[in-house]
Amino acid sequence: MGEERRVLTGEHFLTGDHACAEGGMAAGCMFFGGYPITPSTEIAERMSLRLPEVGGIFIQMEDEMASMNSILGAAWGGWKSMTCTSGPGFSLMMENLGLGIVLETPTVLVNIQRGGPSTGLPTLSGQADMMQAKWGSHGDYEIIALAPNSPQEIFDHTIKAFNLAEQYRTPVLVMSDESVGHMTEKVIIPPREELKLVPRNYTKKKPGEYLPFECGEDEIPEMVKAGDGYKIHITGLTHDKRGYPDISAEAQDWMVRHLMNKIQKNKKKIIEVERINMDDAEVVVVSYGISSRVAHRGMDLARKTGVKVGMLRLITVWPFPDYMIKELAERVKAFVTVELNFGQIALEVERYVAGKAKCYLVPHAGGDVHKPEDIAEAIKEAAK
Amino acid sequence: MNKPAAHLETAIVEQDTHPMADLLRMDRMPHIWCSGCGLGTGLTCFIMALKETGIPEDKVAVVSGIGCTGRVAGYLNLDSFHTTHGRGIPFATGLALANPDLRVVVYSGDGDLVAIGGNHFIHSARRNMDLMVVCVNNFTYGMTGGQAGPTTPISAKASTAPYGSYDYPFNIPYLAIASGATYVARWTSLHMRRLKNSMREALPKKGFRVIEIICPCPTAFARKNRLGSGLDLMKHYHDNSIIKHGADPREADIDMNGKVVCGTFLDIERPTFRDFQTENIAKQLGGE
Amino acid sequence: MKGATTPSRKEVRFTGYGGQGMVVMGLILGRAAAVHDGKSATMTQSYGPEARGGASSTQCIISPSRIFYPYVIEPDVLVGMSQEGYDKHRLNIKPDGKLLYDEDLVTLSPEEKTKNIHSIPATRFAEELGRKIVANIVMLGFFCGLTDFVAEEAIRKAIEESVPKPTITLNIKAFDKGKSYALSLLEGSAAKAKS
Amino acid sequence: MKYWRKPLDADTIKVPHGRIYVVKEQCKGCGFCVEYCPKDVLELSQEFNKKGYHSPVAVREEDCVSCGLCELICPDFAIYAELIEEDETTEETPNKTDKTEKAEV
Repeated sequence: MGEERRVLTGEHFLTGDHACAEGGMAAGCMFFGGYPITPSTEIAERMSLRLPEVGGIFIQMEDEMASMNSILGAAWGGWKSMTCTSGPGFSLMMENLGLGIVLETPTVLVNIQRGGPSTGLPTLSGQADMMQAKWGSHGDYEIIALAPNSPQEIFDHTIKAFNLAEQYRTPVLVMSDESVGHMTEKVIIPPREELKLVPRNYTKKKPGEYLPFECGEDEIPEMVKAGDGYKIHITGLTHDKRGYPDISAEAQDWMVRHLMNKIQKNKKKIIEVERINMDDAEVVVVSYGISSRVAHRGMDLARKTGVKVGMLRLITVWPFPDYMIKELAERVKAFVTVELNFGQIALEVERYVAGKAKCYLVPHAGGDVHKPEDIAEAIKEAAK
Repeated sequence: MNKPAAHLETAIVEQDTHPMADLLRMDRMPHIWCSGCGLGTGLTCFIMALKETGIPEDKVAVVSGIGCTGRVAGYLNLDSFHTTHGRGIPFATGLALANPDLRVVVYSGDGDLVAIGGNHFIHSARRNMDLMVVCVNNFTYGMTGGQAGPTTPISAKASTAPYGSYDYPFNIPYLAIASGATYVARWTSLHMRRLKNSMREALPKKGFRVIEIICPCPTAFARKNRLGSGLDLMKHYHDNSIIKHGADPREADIDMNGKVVCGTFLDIERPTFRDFQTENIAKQLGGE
Repeated sequence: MKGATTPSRKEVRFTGYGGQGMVVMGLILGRAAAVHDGKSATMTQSYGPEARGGASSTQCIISPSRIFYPYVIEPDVLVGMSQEGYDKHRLNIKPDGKLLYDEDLVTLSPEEKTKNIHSIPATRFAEELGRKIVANIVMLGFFCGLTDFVAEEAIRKAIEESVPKPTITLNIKAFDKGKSYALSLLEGSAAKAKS
Repeated sequence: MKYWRKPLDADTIKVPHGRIYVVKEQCKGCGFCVEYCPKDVLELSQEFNKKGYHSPVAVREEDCVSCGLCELICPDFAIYAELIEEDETTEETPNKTDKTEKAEV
């Protein structure tokens, strides 16, 4: 056993959850701290089997607060780390997602969304944590969140999430859903040498020269790990570039702007979308995750009746591709947002459409997916 | 109190000439702790103990939660992490597992470690995680003005217990031992040498080690309970602490007027979380 | 065999009780199509808190191209291994679709309108083979004999990869049993048509 | 505790001597060192430091045996004692000359 077991190159028939775990493995994850919760448990199960094969550590923590903290600790110990959760567990992770953001810690948090609020629908799908992902931890921050819609994508995007985490020194969310997590499809795991992995950006500076939150134009600070002689101090308090607490409005202004800028300034590099049938589209369906696959059929049904409809599938949900919506709003008639909630990303769409086109939402409380016919009806209504 | 001396011939020196200056972030001194607070005494003992062990400074990391004791991480010139309230132990768990060369010390207060972080404390003890936990117990939430905490003795007054605190406090050595810790000691801030020796003993050990420091909080706890100054509390410890190594931890409850049982309650070995990882799991994988 | 499969989207629903191996059937069929037959396949399942005894249903979509909508719209084949599953889903079969069922476990409705109906005593055959647990594989063999959605060799490979190693021979026997029973039925009906 | 007799080897044992250093601006005047110095060497000064605390002074420094207790008990890293080597007692302590005033012995 050893590193040769890390990447299981080949064609597999995997659930989204297992594909996610394999994505973590392929990305170089060495540490998983988690707490089982349906429907994300299979990720933890797979990691408990796989990590010891490469000398990594799986630890079942006592709760989700501990899980989130443990992966932050592991990252500062020098390992790539991840956790996964669902529903109430995501709420419990919010506190220390904030810590991860403020400490600018590269790590990956996967949320296999289920129906809520509260215990809600443990075994059934939902997409109602999308705003929580952006606003759920207290205070102002920017986050990167990806929304894969198939087991193959959850594999690919878990790797991508690790890469973005290293590139931008920040926690990255994979916001999938029960439908994708529990769906089984072909997953192609490429040969190890074809994987594009971003290594940790360790500083070349010497102890004494290095400041843990100092950064250049790109706003991305370099990383060190504990034990290398840098004697860093980092704190969840508002801090200066040295990492020392500085409880002043000025320090707060610098730190929060920096945290926001590092994502916002780089968003055109981060954001990824899929455009389907967009060449002649007069109506644009905006969707992500499982809903995008259901909406695809809705779009096909509407196209059969002659409606010129296309889809902007969000692969990156946060940062939100505001500039794409703004640009489309200048030339299309209407937007139809399809998601398993009562209007979360739909609000972002409306915000950037800013009255320049009609905006529709096809709401759904979760527990199932939309009826494609309902989506087709909404598209036809929007095309009028 | 001694009356002020008439002459001033003592050598007055710069702060960075202090023998512990190398392990302190002198650019952050003086610290925020109040006059008469015992936290600094415990930290002095820790620094001395660390020096005596000879463990390289680069291989020690300190993790704190928040609160007065949480500031320890920020004052030590080591790799140090000041996390969120109660979460020092799980953060340290990841840190220690990812980097086995590090000796990881969690240094935090009673509210942080056994109230909001109580679940982490008992589970980390259960796993016998390789962490040394220093729990400074001053019976209150000092930084925020003296609210009742998980160790506030019965009848003690607190800002959230103006009529006296009437829920049972934790007995930390008993809690730690029952949960699976392998080294458990308690000292007061007055037992500097013994505390330092305990820390020196515990630092190189494996497994989950807990050292409780009973510590005066003159500003919040003592004032609300009319217990006098920090010095008065030290005198109280002098008169009321009993050293009893190997004592039954059930006898170590602390109340407002009774004795404080100190000593090394437990010092045993049992396999740690990492031992199981490296031996049992590795064996199973190797056997395939 | 690859050339024998039809090039359009096919939908299959397996229904039964938890513990009968409905999920395994979906996994094997999907794996066979996706990994060994050059197609796309999506397998989804009903999730409930109970592992055994409750209703269990698996859906499998097989297509030569990328599958967007991952759920059954109208199945080409409904496989009924329980009365409850059959009752629940019997009205949702494509007009020219097939109904396959275990004749010891399912009694057809007097109003059953589906034209292509095939039954097999899958569970009894499995018991005769020594392990009731392989009833699902008997049924899969039966399915394979009556459809051309996925190449037979692909299914055999997928079985070998999906079942515990010591049970491969038994499972292949079970598959053969179902397959040959299907072929004998087809020959029987062909002979009947001739006479 | 008092010795009930003079130790037999008292003449051969050299009693160590210490010099006391105070980081005046770091002191918070808690009085721990004054109270617990086993040789009763210290008292609080009448002067205030910048934060308004009375820091300790060695009023009987000749009695200091450099036991280190003041350094250990001080919560503010504000006091320590250094052992004076026999041949050094009348000289200035090296490295300290630029920053310290010489203590009166």
